Amino acid sequence: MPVVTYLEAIRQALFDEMARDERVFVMGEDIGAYGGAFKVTEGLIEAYGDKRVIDAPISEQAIVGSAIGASYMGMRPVCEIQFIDFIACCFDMLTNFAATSRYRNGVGVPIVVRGPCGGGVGGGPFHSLNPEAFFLNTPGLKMVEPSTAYDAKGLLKAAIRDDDPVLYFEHKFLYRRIKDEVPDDDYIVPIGKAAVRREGTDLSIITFGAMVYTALEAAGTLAEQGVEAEVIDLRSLAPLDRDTILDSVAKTSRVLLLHEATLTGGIGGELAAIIGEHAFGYLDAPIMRLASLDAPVPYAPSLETAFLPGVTRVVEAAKKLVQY
Amino acid sequence: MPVVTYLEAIRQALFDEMARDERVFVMGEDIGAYGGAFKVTEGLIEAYGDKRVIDAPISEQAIVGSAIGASYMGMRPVCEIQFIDFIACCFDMLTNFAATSRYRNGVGVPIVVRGPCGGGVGGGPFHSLNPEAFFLNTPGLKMVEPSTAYDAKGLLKAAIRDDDPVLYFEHKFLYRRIKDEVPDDDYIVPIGKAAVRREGTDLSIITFGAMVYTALEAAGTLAEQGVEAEVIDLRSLAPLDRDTILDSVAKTSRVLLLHEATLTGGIGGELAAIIGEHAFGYLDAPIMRLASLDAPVPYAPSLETAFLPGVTRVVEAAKKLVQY
Amino acid sequence: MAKASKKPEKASDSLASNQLLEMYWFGRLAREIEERLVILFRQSKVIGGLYRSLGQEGESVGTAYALKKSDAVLPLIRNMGALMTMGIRPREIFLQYMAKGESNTRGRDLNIHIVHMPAWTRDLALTADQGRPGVDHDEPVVVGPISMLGDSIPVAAGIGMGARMRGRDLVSMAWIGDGATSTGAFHEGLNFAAVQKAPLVVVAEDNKFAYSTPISKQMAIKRIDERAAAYGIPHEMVDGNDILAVYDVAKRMVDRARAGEGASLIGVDTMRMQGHAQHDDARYVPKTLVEEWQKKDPLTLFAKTLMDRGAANEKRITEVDRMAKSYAAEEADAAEQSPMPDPATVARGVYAGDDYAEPTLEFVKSPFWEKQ
Amino acid sequence: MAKASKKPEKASDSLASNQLLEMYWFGRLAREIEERLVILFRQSKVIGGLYRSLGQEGESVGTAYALKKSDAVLPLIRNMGALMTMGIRPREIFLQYMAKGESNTRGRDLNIHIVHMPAWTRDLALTADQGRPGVDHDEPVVVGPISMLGDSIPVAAGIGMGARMRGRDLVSMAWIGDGATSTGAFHEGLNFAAVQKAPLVVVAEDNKFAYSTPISKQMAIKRIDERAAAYGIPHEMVDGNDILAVYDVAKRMVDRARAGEGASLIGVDTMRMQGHAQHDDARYVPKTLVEEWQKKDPLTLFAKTLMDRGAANEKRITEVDRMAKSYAAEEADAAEQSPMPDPATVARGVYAGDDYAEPTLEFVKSPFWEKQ
Ligand SMILES: Cc1ncc(C[n+]2csc(CCOP(=O)(O)OP(=O)(O)O)c2C)c(N)n1
Ligand SMILES: Cc1ncc(C[n+]2csc(CCOP(=O)(O)OP(=O)(O)O)c2C)c(N)n1
Ligand SMILES: [Mg+2]
Ligand SMILES: [Mg+2]
Repeated sequence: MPVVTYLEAIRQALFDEMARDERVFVMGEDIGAYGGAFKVTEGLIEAYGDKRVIDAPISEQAIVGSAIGASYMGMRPVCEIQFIDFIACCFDMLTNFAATSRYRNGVGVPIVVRGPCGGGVGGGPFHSLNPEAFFLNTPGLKMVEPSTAYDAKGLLKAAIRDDDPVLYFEHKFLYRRIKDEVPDDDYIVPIGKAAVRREGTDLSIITFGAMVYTALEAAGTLAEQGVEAEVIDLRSLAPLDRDTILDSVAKTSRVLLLHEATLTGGIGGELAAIIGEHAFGYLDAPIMRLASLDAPVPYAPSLETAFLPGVTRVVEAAKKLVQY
Repeated sequence: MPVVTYLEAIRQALFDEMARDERVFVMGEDIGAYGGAFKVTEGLIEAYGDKRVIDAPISEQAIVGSAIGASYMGMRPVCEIQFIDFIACCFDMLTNFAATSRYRNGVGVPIVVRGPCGGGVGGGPFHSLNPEAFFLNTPGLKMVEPSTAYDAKGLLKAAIRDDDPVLYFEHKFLYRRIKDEVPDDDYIVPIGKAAVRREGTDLSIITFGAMVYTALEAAGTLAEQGVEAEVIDLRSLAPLDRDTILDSVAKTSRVLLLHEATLTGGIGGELAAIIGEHAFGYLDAPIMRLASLDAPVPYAPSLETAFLPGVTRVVEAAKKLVQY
Repeated sequence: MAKASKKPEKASDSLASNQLLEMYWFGRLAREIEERLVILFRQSKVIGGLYRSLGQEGESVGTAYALKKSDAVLPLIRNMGALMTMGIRPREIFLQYMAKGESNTRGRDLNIHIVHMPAWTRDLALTADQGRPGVDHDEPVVVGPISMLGDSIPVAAGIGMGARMRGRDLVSMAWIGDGATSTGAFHEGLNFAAVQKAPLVVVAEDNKFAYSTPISKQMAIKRIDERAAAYGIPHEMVDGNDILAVYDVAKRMVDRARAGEGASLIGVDTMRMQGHAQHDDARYVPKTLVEEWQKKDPLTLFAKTLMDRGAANEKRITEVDRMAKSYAAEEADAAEQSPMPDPATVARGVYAGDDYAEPTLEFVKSPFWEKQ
Repeated sequence: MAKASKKPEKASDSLASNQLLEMYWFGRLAREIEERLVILFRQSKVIGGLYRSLGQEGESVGTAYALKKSDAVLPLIRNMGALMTMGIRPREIFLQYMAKGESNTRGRDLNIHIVHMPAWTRDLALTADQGRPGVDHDEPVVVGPISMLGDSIPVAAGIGMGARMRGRDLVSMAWIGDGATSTGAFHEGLNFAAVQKAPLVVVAEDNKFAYSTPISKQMAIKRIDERAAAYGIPHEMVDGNDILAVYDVAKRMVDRARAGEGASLIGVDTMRMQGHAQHDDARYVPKTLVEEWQKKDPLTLFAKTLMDRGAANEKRITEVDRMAKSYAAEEADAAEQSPMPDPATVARGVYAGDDYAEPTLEFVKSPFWEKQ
């Protein structure tokens, strides 16, 4: 199987889905001739023309709003938000218009809104966001975030074919750093299914996105010290895969929740609540959360490193947990 | 002490603070001659003139953005969002500009953004929102929601005097239904302090806003059946009052988290995580959450009643909890 | 340049008598429905507030009448006339206002958030490989709005763009209040539509107030159509209470949109003749302003035009008025019989695969309708 | 009407030689700073991307020079010239670009997000009962922007409104790219400013591209200043590479703002002479366009004006150029010595009461400055 980058896998999904379904089109800032700020859409306009690859003005509300309208006409728009941070500018359109349409009207909004999220690249407070918790309290939206190239392609294809609005967060740190085997043949990774990235018996590290690699590295270190950590990659943030989560907790009885967004109000809360309510009997220790510090994402590398939850902190937390 | 409504208490706070500090001014849609959609600002323009009571166009981004600018010039703006649902339209301005300014620059943004939240009045999907979870993952913001007239006045005064941006959610169901003793003299209710509304030993119901009354009613019913519920009114949602919360859990060992926003991704998750991590040793039962169903707020009264977490469901959940 | 020797031709000149009567019917029906709603409101049968279009029925009908029945509309809270013109059945309005389970939003959305998506939009959505659907469906798309003002403009632009991508002959028309033109969504949506030459006509209604806010506190321009000057699209101002004048401008704008010439904006000069909603006594509105506009009631003026043009005599008009009143009453009565939504359904249909109920589809033709 | 017998007086006619030289200095300094930044960028000492204003220095200087030193500015990514004009010390720029702990954002905000709040704003914020502060502070307000384009316009409006409420003589000036005028925030902010007659001047820069997007895909108007037609405020288009022409328009707009006549917009016609940032080779820009604008370099043109007006000879200009270059180099070197932020501070100062460090305040005057 060909080995491709995470970024290339996303690009392939767009190419494939546009070939497969003439209703799919893409819209966003600088995605045409320029190929997008990160070159995710490179070559698309040459292949599919400017009627299906639309360079938009700097108007996130218009991009998402017109995507909703086009979806009402049977199209399947894929919107690029140049940096996912700017999704704040169309928060209203997503949470109020897109998310509620099916419930109110029976009229679905099959759009995908995708964009680069996450830190670790010196992007500072407005180019590093992990916005999942902003949207978690809005029924009607789905959210996914792949950590591998395989999932990046398969989840994007699933998102495009989904009949509901899907937010697709791609972690920019992984774009060119992560490579793995990605089939040329058509496949999807279903929304709503987590993956066990490493099996273990002593604790479960539940995470997603770039933090999967932090967790795996920490798990390696822990193994050397005799602690076997299971690493769960959520992949789908809404809906969450309760079965995989609870199965893992039943097995390990200890939970470390790890995410890159800041701690307070992050998705870790939701996970803690689900586990605390539905796996209470299995827990041998408090559920621990580890996340970025409660501050905007700082710019200076010295600060950002201190801000993000790194391997050392994961290892420490895990050890505390198994010693409880 | 005079007995006044929740709404009147808010109005008094605005009057008082404008008298006290010439830097305080209010801005919003229809707040001048009309006195606001709910008449919260009635009489203000007559007392303070249209330079300090500014009727704005339908432009939530402009209202909050210009408040930020004015605060940089030493003013203390209080913005009214006609229905808090429309805060989605200035989500970016709040989370990106207002919340981060102090951290980035050392320049604080002492603004208050207030508006009517909550359901139970047939407002439908866009006039019933409880948006606290949207903002909980943004460091730099504070959030409060009073349940009594006393707190409504005291918290608003505290919010106006606070040097950071405060979101002040007033529950529209309580506006004219709730009345209590409110001093004429100056006082504040400090941000960050919860209140114990009823003492109990068998379980803690942790809640806020209009749900405080649901909880109290349920506690009454439970008491008749021999179950003593403690009812905590959070009042401040960011920051949360960990001490009061954890003290109560230490006492009762059983927790029911109750909020009016929908379940998944709601503030209950954050509470569950804090309690699960820091009071694990005290827990005798799973932490339970009760909230509105995961759907947009429906319009028809028959639906809304089924949607909201009512007294019956609270009583049932509490009984399950004490029987665990 | 020599002076033009004859008046420019107006589209309204070639409207047949039955068409003129039909337009009158739509306007009158809109008013009668709202009158009926006031009664229901007083009986506490309407859920929530009641927002009326009294005095603005003319612009709604005149603009919508320039559309084909297969076009798309995005009405707001004062476009009952447009809804009638597009063929929404009055019963649906009443069902919706009373939050009934058989309404198209099944009692879930606000009373004025009327939606009506014809079956063909569902076909489009469901079948990937069906090729381009035909254009012979005689059913409009009525997009259910949300409360956040301005948001319908980007959506309307997308409707136009999407329909064009699907090869459909469709023009999208969106109404918007003076106040709502101050929103960012309006700006972003209309700018994008202009650049994309989307088949979109925006009708910006200067009805002098946004809730209690006079237009002078909303914008510093005097003519609302100048909002469009920032987008490089044609814009015109028209007397909103002169139905045929409205129709003429709308026809031009709709035709150019259909011909691929892109978006435009019509500014209508009209007046909200009651408070923002029934709870609002509109104390802030100068009496003289109301009196002035009372003389310009669009339906009264149009009745006169009908008679002038020999399309109807007074008797016929009285007859039509009575028809409208009793039709509204019948439809209201029928709607009242409908059950409230079943609480057991409350959490259903948030995501696909759990769509427990398809909306009822039922467009109606006016009694004056002939294949035109 | 009789023909005007003499040319209208221009504000730039009465600029003294030292003022002209000062303007040149600001422009040249801006360019030299950026040249130095390119070197630092290549050495990987700049954190993040590097966005330049090459070719746009003229409009930044010409507009900002129309302000008083005590006014407020909200620059964006291509307004290094405005920052120099307002008295920001080059060292602060370099500190910020290298994310140093002594920068005004203490390494926390993006490199181009320069902020500088004079002590008097802090006084305003802290003292409730101090009465109205005086207006004799000779320090500008430089608002730290955020990345979300457009957001600075409502904030700029609020700065103007807030200052007016505090009884301060202050005009607020905000720059914005062609692309950023498509945002909802721009629309809402400028409309509100227009209604409120806020002392605000917006400078809309048509530099032909927004990242890779040509202006034709951004808006359907040909003249960017027409964006303001929707708000009922004065707007003018000016050749952005003619510093004095820019100054003349800006002076008019600033004066009227100061006189209480409200907001306005200046459209500047200019060209971004490199890619969006250093990583962008700007392949999408037609060669001929670049060549055409190369002939119109604002600093080259202005040097000629200086000589024509006898404000400087060639030797003096070369000298100034050299001064600027070495000043930039010195300041960069000094900044390089500064330590990186202490990781222990990372979570501090999110809320009041934990403000561990006050920003360093240090405005500078140009070497050509005399009390004017
Ligand atoms: C974004 C947003 N802000 C505020 C409101 C509250 N609101 C509802 S209707 C209205 C006035 C609308 O005025 P206008 O657009 O002129 O329409 P009209 O009622 O005059 O037809 C307001 C402020 C809203 N619906 N959406
Ligand atoms: C709301 C928002 N969307 C997208 C971006 C990403 N972005 C940064 S700069 C830029 C182009 C800006 O173009 P323009 O406004 O013309 O300014 P210029 O760079 O030409 O000076 C874009 C799209 C952003 N910063 N903010
Ligand atoms: Mg209006
Ligand atoms: Mg530009």
